[in-house]
Formats: sequence, C-alpha cells, structure tokens
Amino acid sequence: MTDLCYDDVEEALRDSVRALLTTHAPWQRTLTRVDGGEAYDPALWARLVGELGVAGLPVPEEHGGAGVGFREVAVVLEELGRAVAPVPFLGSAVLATRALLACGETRLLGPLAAGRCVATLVVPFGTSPGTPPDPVAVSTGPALTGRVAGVVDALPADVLLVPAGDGLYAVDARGPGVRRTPVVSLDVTRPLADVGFADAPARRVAAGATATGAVTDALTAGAALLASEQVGVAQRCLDLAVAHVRTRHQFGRPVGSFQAVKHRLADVWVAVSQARAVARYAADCLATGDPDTALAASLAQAYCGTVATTAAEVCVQAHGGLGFTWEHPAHLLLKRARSAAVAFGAADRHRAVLTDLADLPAPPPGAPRP
Amino acid sequence: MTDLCYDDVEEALRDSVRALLTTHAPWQRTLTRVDGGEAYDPALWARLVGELGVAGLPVPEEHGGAGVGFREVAVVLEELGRAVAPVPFLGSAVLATRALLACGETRLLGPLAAGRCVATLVVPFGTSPGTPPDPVAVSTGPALTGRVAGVVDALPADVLLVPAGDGLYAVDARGPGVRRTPVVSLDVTRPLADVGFADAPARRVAAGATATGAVTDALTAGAALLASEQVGVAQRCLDLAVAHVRTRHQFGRPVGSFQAVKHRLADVWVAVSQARAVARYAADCLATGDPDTALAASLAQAYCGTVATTAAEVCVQAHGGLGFTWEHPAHLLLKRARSAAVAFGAADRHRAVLTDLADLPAPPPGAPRP
Amino acid sequence: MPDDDADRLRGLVAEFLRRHDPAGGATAFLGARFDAGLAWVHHPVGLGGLGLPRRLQPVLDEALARAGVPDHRPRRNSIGLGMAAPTVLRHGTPAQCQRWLRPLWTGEEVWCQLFSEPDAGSDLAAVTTRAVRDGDDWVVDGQKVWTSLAHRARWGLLLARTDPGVAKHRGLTYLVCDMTAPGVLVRPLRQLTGEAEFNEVFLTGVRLPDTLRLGAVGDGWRVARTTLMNERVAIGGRPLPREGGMIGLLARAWRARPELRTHGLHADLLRAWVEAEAARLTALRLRQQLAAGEPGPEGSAVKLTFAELAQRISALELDLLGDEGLRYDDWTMRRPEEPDLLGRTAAYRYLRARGNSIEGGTSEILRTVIAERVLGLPPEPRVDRPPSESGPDRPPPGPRPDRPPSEPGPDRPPGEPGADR
Amino acid sequence: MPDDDADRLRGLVAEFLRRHDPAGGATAFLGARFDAGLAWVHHPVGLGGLGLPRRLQPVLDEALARAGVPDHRPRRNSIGLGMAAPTVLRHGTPAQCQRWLRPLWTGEEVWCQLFSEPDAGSDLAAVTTRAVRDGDDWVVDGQKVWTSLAHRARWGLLLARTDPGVAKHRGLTYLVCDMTAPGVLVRPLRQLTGEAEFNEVFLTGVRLPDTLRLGAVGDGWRVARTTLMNERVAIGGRPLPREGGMIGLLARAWRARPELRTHGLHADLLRAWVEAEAARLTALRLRQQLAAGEPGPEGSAVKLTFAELAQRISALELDLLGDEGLRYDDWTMRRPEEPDLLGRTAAYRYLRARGNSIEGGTSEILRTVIAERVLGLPPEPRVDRPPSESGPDRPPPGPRPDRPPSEPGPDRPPGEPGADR
Repeated sequence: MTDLCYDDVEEALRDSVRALLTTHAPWQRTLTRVDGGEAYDPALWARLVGELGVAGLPVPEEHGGAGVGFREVAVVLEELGRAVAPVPFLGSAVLATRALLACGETRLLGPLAAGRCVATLVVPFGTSPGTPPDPVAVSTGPALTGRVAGVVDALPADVLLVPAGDGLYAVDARGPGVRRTPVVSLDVTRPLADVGFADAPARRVAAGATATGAVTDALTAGAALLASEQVGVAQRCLDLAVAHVRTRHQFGRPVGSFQAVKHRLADVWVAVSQARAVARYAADCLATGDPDTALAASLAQAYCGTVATTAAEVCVQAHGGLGFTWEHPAHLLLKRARSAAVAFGAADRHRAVLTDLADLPAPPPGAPRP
Repeated sequence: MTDLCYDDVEEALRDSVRALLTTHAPWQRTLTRVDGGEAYDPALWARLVGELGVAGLPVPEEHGGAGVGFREVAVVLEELGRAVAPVPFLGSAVLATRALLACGETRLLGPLAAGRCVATLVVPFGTSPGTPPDPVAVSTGPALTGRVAGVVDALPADVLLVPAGDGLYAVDARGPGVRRTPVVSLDVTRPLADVGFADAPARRVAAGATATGAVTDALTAGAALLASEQVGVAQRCLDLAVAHVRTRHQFGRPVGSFQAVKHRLADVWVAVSQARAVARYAADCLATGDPDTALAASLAQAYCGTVATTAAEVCVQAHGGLGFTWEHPAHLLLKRARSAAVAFGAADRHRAVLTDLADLPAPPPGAPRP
Repeated sequence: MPDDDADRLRGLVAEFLRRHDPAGGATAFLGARFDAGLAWVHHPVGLGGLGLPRRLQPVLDEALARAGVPDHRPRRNSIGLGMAAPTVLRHGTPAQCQRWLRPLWTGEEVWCQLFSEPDAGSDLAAVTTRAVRDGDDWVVDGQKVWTSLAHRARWGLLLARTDPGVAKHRGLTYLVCDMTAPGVLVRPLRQLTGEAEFNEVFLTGVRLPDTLRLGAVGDGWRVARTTLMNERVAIGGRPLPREGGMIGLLARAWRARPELRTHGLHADLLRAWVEAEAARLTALRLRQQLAAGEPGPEGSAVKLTFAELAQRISALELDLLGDEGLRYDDWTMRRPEEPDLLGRTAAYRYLRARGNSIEGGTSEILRTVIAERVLGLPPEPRVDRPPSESGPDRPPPGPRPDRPPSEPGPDRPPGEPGADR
Repeated sequence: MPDDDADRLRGLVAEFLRRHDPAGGATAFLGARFDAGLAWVHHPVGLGGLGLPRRLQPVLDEALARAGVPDHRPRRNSIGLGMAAPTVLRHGTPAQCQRWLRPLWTGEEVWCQLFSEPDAGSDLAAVTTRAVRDGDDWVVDGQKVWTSLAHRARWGLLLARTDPGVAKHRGLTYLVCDMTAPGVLVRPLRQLTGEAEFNEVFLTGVRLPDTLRLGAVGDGWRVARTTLMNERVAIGGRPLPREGGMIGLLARAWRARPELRTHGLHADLLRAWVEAEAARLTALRLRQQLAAGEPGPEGSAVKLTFAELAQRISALELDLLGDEGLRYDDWTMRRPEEPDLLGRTAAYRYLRARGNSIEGGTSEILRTVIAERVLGLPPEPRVDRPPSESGPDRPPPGPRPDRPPSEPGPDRPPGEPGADR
C-alpha cells in the first residue's frame, strides 16, 4: 500500500538538511544576497552536494549517486522550500536528472550527482507535463537557434538540456552562441533567465519518442516533487505566523488568542496537512513508478500551489504591517509560493488534466443548457 | 441617475406589508399549514390583495391597478421573502402580470390586479430568460397537449399562461384536460406543481414575436425581482442569527461575543448589503426600462441567490442544534433560499449570460493553452 | 505487515473461519468472533481481543474481508462501537468490561450518548443534569437532547453533575444510564430533513446503581474526553477508496447526465474532486500515522474537512440537477434506523449535511481545538469560572480539556458518528 | 437635485468659470476655488465652502467636471484631503481652520498621519509616544511607523499619550505635528513591493506649541475617531463607472489575450466581475444614503470588500498571465509620489494589494467594527484595562470607540487611503 508517512531514513535526512540550512542559509543571508543582485548561493550548493550528497539521491549507485529514490528528493525539497534556499536543486537534481535517467544518457549523471556540474531543462518554467513547447530550431552540426523565456535554474547551470527539433540536446551553458539574460523575477530567491541560442553547438542526447518521453518525465517529476517544496514553504509560513501571534500582544492579549486569528491558522494547518498527504502520494507514486503517477502529479499541482500561496498570504496578514515589509522573511516565501504556483502549469491547468485522468468530462460542445 | 435607495412611499409600503404579515403570517402559522399539507394561504392572499392592493402595483390605473411600478413590487417581495409567506405573488403579480402587460392583453389584468384571479406562467421554475422551453403542443380549437414539470404558483392559480407553439395561451386551470399534480418540493412554503394538458381548451393571448417577447419579459422580471425576495430572506436569516447569538450563552458569555461568530455574521451583513444594492439596481432598471435591464437581472441572479443561501446556512449554523430542527423557522428560509437559487436559472447560468452582456468572451474553441 | 504477530493473526483467522460459518447468523457469528479474540485485536484476551498491538487491526479486517465475511455493519450500533467501547475499555472496571463489551459488539445491546443539554451544547462542561448519591444509587434528574438511537438503546453514556459547588469541569461524573429504568422518557426530535433521527431524553428520578459509574466521582470530564476524541475520529475517518464518499455520487451523476453539464459547473466539480481526493489521502495518512496510537486532536481536522466537503458537494449536486433538485422525496416524519448521509435524494443529502458542522462538535469548536491543542495558540480569557476558581482551590495546570474552555460558537448535538462509507 | 440650492450652485460655478481659467496653474486655480467657496460646499463661508448641505457636493463636482476642469487629483494630498480636512473642520478652532484648510486644499501643504507605533497597530489606543506639557509647549518623544508621505509632509496628525495614569483610551491628546520642527526624523520603510512608500518617524524632544492641539487635552481618542472613519470611507468609496477599478484591468487583459483564456479562468473571471460590480453598486448606494450625513461604521464594509476584491482580482490576473506573470518590473527601492494601486505590472499589483487588508484597519478589525457597531453584537471580555478602570474611576458607558476595545488581530499601518480610481 502507498506509504504516506516519513520513514526513519527520511526523517534523518530532513534533520541533516535542516541543520545545514539553519546554519548556512538563514533568511537574512538570503535576503542580503537578493539585495546584492546575486541570489544563487554557490557555496551553499557546494555544501549541500558535498556534505549531504543531495544531488545524487535519485541517481543509481553505478552512476555515482545514492540511488535512494524520489521520496527522499521530496524531503530535501520540503526543507529547501522551508528555507527558500537559493540553490539549483529543482533544475539540476529533479528536472535534468530525471530527463537524463529517462533517456538513459548516463555520461552526465555522475558529474550531476557529484555536484561537479549543474544542469537544467530549457523550457519556460510554467510548462506543464502534457505540452512541452519547442521554440528552438536545430541545424546540422548539430547547432541550436532560438530563444526560451523564463527558464528556472539556468543562471547557475553549466549544462543546458534543450528540447529542440525531434530531440533533446545538451549545450554548454558557457559555450559560443549561448546567451543567458537574467529576468527580474517575482521569485527573488530563484530568479529565472531568458536563454537565447545563436547557432550554438549542441550534442543530441536523445531523439524521437525517447526525447519526448524524457521531457514529459522530467516535467511530471517537477510537478510531483514541487508539491513537496510547496509543503515546506507552507509549513514555514504557518510556523512563522504561529510564533508571531503567540508573542505579539495587542489589547493586552496575545494576538493568537483572538478567535479570528486562531481559526484562520487552524484552517491553514488543515490545508497544509492535506497538502502534505497529497505531496507524499505524488512522491511515492513517482518513486514506485505507480501507474497513478500522472494523476498524482496533477492532483499535487492542482492542490499544493494554492495551499502554499494561501499560507504565505495568511502569514503576511498575521504579521500585520511587519509582514508587509522587506525586512521580514514573509515576502520571500510569498514570492516563492506565488511563482511556484505557476511552475509546471497552474492549478487550473492541472484540474483540466483531471478532466481526462479522473473521467470528469467537460460539457459536450455547442449544447448550452437552458 | 439610478436610485438605489428606498423612498418614503416605498418605506411606507414596506411597513404596511410587514405589519400585515407579522399579524397574519407568523412562521408558526406557516409551518402548521406546511404540516397540514396545504402551504398556500388563500386568506392571507386575500388580505394582501384586498387591504394593501399588492397585486395591482405594477398594473396601470386604467386597468384597475395602482400603476406605481416594479420598484414597489420589489419592496413587497422583500417582505414576502422575509416572512416566507405562502402566497402566489411571484407567479401572479410578477410573471403573469408582466407577461400580460408585455403582450398588451388587458382583459385579465383587472381581475389579477383586484385579486379576483390568480395566474401564473407555465414553465419549469428553473427556466432562465434567454431560453424558454416549449414542451406543449397546440392543436386546432385551439387546445393544448403536453406536460410541464415544476411550475411555480400553479396550485393556487385560476388561469395558466402557457407558452406553446408560436403563441402564449390562457387556459382555465380548473377546466377540462388540465391536471395539476403537487410536487413534493424542496421549498415547503412555495410548493411547485406538474401541469399536464390533454387537449385542454385554450385562448391565444399573443402570437409570434410578441408572445416570445412577453415570455422573455416575464422571466426577466422574475429574475430581476426574485433578487429582492432573496434579499428579504437573507436579511431575515441574519436578523434571526443576530438575535439568537446575542442572548444564547455558552462558556459564560453570549455566543455572539465570540469572534468566529461575529466575523461570520459581519461577512453576511456585508453580503446582504451588496445583494440589496444589486437587487435595487435590477428593480430600478426594470421600473425605468433601462437598456441595462437584462444585465442587471443576470447580475442579480448571479449574486443574490448565493447570498440568500449562504445567509440561511449561516443562520442554521449560528443556531447550532436548534437551527437543525423542524420547529425553528430557519429551515423554512433555507428551503426557500436554496430553491429560489435555481429559479429563473441558477447563478452559473446567469454568469454565463454575462459572457456576452459584459463582453467577457469564453476561450476560443479547440485551443487549449499549454 | 510482514511480522510474526501478523502471520499468527492470519493463521488464527483462517482457523476461525474453518470452524465458523458467517451464514450462520450475524449475532452468533459476531459472538464467536468476540470469543475468539477477533473483535478488537488490541483488547485483552477475554474482552474480544488478543492483546496484540493496535496496528494489527487492519490485518484482521483485511483477512476477514478477503474471506468474504460480511462487513460488521458498525452502523447498527455506531455509538456503541465507535464511542462506548473505547470508553468502557479504558475507564471501566473488569466487571463492567465483562458485562458490556460482548453484547455491544454483537449488536444485541445498542448504546446512545447522553451528553448535550439545551443549555450545554458547545459548552458541554456546563451540563446541569444532576446525579445525587442515595445509598448505593445515584438519582438522576435532568434533560438531554440530540440523542440519536435513544429509542432503541439499552445503555446511555451519561455525563451528569454530582458536585455543583466546584468548578464546572470538576463537578462531573460519568455514569452508564440504564435506558430501561423507570423515569427515562424518550421523545423524538424532528429535524429539518423531516425525519426524527434524534431524541430528547427526560430523566426524572432515575435510580442508577453506583456499579454503573465509569471512572471516579468528579472525574467525568476526563472520561468524556475519551468518548469525544473517538467520536471525531469515527466521523469521516474510515479509509475509503477513491470516489468512495459523497464525491462519488456527484461524479457518477455528472458522468450519467451530459445534458446537465456546463463549463462553470465543470470548474466547480474539478475543484471539489481535488479537495475530496486530498481529504481522502489525508484521512489515510492520519490512519497510517495513528495505526499504533490512540486518536488525538488531529482527528478534529478530518471531521472538520468531512463536514465542509459534504456540504459543498451536496450543494453542487443540487446545482447540477437544477429543476430536478427542487424535488424532495418525502417530508413525513420518519424514524430512520440509522442516518443515511449518502442516501435518498440530492436535496435530502444537502439538508442532512447541514448538520455535519454541528453534530459531534461544531466546526467552530474543532477549529479552536486545532488552534489550541495542535498549534499551541493561547486560550481566550475565561469568564465562566465560578468565584471559587480564582482562589487557592483553582485546579493545577494540566492537560487541557478536550472541549477547550475558550470555545465559541453554536451548540452541538453530538449525534451520530455518521461515517462516510 | 432639482432644488434652488443646486441651481444657485450651478450658477456660481458658471460665473466662477467665466472669471478663472483652469489653465492658469493648478495651485492658483484651486486657491480661487477655495476662496469662492467651491472647495467643500458644506464648509462654512471663508473656509472653502458655502454652508450648503453636504448632499450638494456632487452637484458641484459634476458641474466642474462637465466644464472640463481637471480632476482635483486628491491623491496629491490624499491624507490632507481625506482625513485631515474633516478632522480639522470638526475639532479645530477657527484660527486653526483658517491656518490649515486653504494650503491643504491647494496642495501647498502636504499632510501625514502619525498614529501607528511598533507596539500599537490594531490596538491603536495603546500608543506610547509621550507628549509632556512644558509651559506653552508640548514636548514629544516616541516612534511612529507606517507613515506615508512623512518625507513630503508639512504637518502630521499626531496621537500622543499625555496622561499615562488613566485608562488607555482616556490619556490621549491629538496634536498637529510640525514636520519641520527639530527632533523630527523621517526614515524610509521598505515594503515587500521593493519600494518605500511608508516611513518610520522618530520624534525626539520635539517642541510643539499648544496652539497645535486639536480638541481638548485627554480627548484625543474622540478626535482620532473622526480621522479613522473618514479614512475608511476614503478607501474604495469613490463612485466608479463600471469596470472603473482593478476589475477593468483584468477584463481588458482578458479581452486582449484570447490565447491565454481557459474555461476554468473564465469561471473565475465571471465570478470576480459579478463581485466587483456588486461592490461598485454597494459603494454607490452607500454614497446615496450618506449624501446628507457623515461617514459611519458602514464605511468599514466598503473598505473590507475593496481589499478582498483587490487581492483576488490581482491574483487572478497573475493566473491569467502564467509565465508572463512571473516577471517583475523593478525591485530597486523607489520612493513613489503616491501609491499606485492600479499601476505598474500585475505582479506589483498583486503584492501591493496584500497591504490593503492591513493598512487603514485590518480586515479583522473591520469585521469586528461591523459586528459590534452595526449588528450590535456584544464585545469580547476585556483584559487590557488598567486596575484603576475596575474601580469607581471607570468611564461611564457611552458611544463605543471607533476601534472597539475587543479588537483582534494583526497590526495595521494606517497608510494611504489609496482609493481605487
């Protein structure tokens, strides 16, 4: 049966990641990086990969990884979300790794698992699993020409995996003909980039159905696992709000003793509990190759993004004016939540996917009801 | 400019109607009638028509009415809704009267205005203005054959106005070939009836575009003015809830001093205030023949039904177990509200109408977004 | 569960089924299960169990289900099974357990719950029904409401005030009421659905021997907590297959009636389906977490969500049905055997669901339970302590009561567990 | 308004316009309007008005608008016009009115509001900024926050504690702070939008002559009520044409971008449009009702709805834009002239709207205001009275304060009226 809980290994992993992030990625430090215009933190990434091996979790041992699977990746994402940590885990350890695993291209997996290399999948961040766009053209060489807007984790990437023509191509991010332009992003701790190719040399790593399948697999993994990051963001928002209203006094009482505040936070707790069950289900399906994975991923993105956004909004509100300031972590979480809600397709898009997956058919065309 | 308030004449009318209903239609009496299987109260109707002339309000003076218009009709509906009064005002003074006015058929208006005759429009209660169905066939005579399910105010009607073929027909409700079957209705204070015609003699009162227009006008008036009934229901629900929570004590305090209860009722007050503005706008548009009337009617039914239903649901909840009993008026209001929310087309249907009226076009067909 | 206990349990079930035929009559078969320790595995031997860990109950249930043993139909004695059994097991004497558990399990003796009163709804600790000691008996006078099954019950879980002189939570004692005793008068209480699922119970000079007391004198509130925690978990806590609850009715109506569909309703349906599936997975996860333990305040969340979804989904089905939804099936006053939250018509289900956020703890109460007992938010200022409370007589700080003192809101009929099937 | 006053007013406008050219400079033209009594018709002659009934203001505004007179652009001095002017008029001495109203009206003197403090947000009556009498002066020490326009303001509406020995609402006095006085330090306060719309204001030994006091010593709370009531009505209370506010931006984006539409978003859009139109009609109806009176607690509802809709509609626009909505325009710390709730990008509007339910009274505060002052629901138990309050010194029952004592919730920056245009 599906296991929706955390086992001891997962709890231990969580503790390690949280301890590292608490020391090396407090929000004040992240905010300072944001203010300095360089959100991504290579030193933090080096520690996460070097000390905890987070990049190699889903990579089989023979390719230099830990081979433990995607349930553990989900736990790492919860903690990274909790800390709004500015590292390219989603692009590299989820999207690129999953794509390479799916197309059996193992040459890059070792460097990725070891953290010697950062990669990402070059699609707009809002691309949903069913419909990868392809605005990049291939010429002989092979070489790529085209432009993809709003790519996640492209800024710190060494290798770009680009769906183009009928294949999936690897491109040296610092090579000739590649231009990455930082986007002024809503999510300040994970800024996007526009990526342009002008006859950029490329290597084809998969073709035809294998390539298409690899991209779909990568995006499905992204949708399924991003839910865990969203749970981490939501839980942190709730924790911050609870801590604040327990100590902040107005009218001679803790603000958290007022029912309006209490009940709002109780509702958030209920929603986060539900999001956690949904996210665990998606991670477990992905890890076990369950045939329900596509539905689980769409369910996760139909549910968890809204929960994280609401939790962040409630967190701002519960802090009153303080939560509306730049010098409080609430806005980092809000921006991450709101941006992630669009990633891999918004809730609306994933609900539409359930039309087919859950057999809830749309109205027949052209037959308006009286 | 649109007048969204009540003028002195309207307030005086409200006072008269409320005084009469307080004396002659207390909820206990209505519940007793419901328990006895005869919800409609002919004596009450006779008083409303005889003493206050409510049936003749929109009928021009030359046809025996007061000729004051639909703003006043709306005020009467607020009070009837407030009391969940079991009288055929909606069917007779709104639907039938408006249809007859629209097709210039004045023979029946006098008796209707004087209360000597009750009429209604024979369509399913959920029929929305744009799409009147027509399941009734006409044969020479003329005579009607067919069946219409769930007709409002058909049980106490003397005359049935039936859209059939290409005309609008008047049929003696007690005449040959007419069979009215009471429906076990969700709304116990305004039960519906199924109406069957078997070669029933009929008189054509309008034909062609005039008939179609009259039916549309009647249903538009129904949608626009039902909103005022819904405001009355909602306001009564709020008043009952407020009165209860001010006096009911738990934990040594009035229940109404707890913020969860307070804020919920504050939200209902806000919603009722908004519904009132929307309903007044619809009534005013209807009264002045404003070109915005169709939009105002759809806006009213897209908004006010939900408000009344929510207010009734909150009323039940605020009363706790007491609100869940048969021996408390909350359920009469809840059943009226829930039933009225479907009448003349549910909110969903009226929002869809705004697609065109407010120029908010639907997605182009066959172009799913990535 | 690949462990020895589980294997042993499966072996016991197999052997049991070789010797007992479920077709031989439900009561006899259930009695045999009890006697074989195959009722509640975590109960002691002799009291329907085998003294095994609680987490093995699903192994037992599954083994029986696989063998085609008919469902226990706990709804035949829902309050007995869901609330009385855990309370008796935890707080009862050996003799009480011996006396009550077996006929409770077999359904031969139906139980009801005598907690709520007209002036003690959400504020359950405010009960005023008095029990006065008279020799070896208690003499009980008072009125209870919202008592489902009272008209069929042999026993009632009774919360009564035995010491009006102390703080309200401290003057209560928990008794088991003999519903056949003289002075017990049961009257039907009609609901807005038309039926009379609940009752009012009038207690006039009812003599109950002290042997019917559960827990110590003055300790009734603590005993009642066990009952209430189990009540909330019972509601909506059963593991369901996908579309197993009310959402399944809506989804099937949707599939069957293409002519009623609109894009607006489709959007609502998809949202509701997602919420229902999320709630289902959450209940499943809670069950996996609690497999080894007793219900805690987290169960309140499941009950809260269940109520909200039942109300929303039943309303949506009415929206879908349009004109058809304006019809009801029957307003005559019925006395249903059990509430049927998924039965009758859409209009019935919509009306019945209004009670879900009131019975068994209002949604307002449950939110406060979550806020205070899960999130640790501070209580509201108290105004309902009698003067003696502010003196040295005040009780020491300890675990908060299950109905937190700071509770808001509307009353509650405790009502049926009414689990979603 | 077919009455004599209205006709006379139209005549005065016509005559005024013959003699004054709006193109001659905004300040001069506004000054001339003030001098002609064509600023606020209900103000006394000499103070910008004609002593006419308040309900005639729309006649004036309409007559000027029809003549093409440019909008007064109240956003240039929004706190002055929306809050300071009614407060000064109602509580100021003739000399104070004479001194302040004209330059306030012309925009030559900008005003700000010094109410909120770090520990007095929702609980505004808890302000600790002290004002100590010293001869003919008050010496003020303390810190204020959420002060929009402080960096441009000539005057500030200051709530300060002058008697710490009495109950908190009673020890307050209302002063007008000279923002150019020594000891006034203004620092930008950056918001989550990136910009610094608000300020922190540090007051250190600021000497204010007693002639700057508004109302009696110890009567500051009553004066502050006037300010707050007007603040809430100012927010979202302006009559708008259909689609005049944030819904218009969304509707136009929807019409312009068919490729972004989905059925699910269409359902959300239709709901939002209906809600926005209902809110618009409600604000219009309130205005018609209040044409003759002063703002009451009902204004809180308009502000509450405005905030909810702004948040929902801006979020929906982000949903519509998808990938495009993930882009921001500029995170550098700007100092905007005025907040622009309908400006910049969808992402900016979404973020800025988060403040709408905090500034000018949180939505929680406003719900309590409605519940207690409109519906008459009882207050919560008070715990913040100093001991002296429970004795005979307790104030007599009277009209409840505008910030009801039972207020909940998060803090508030009073902030900008920021009306939806």
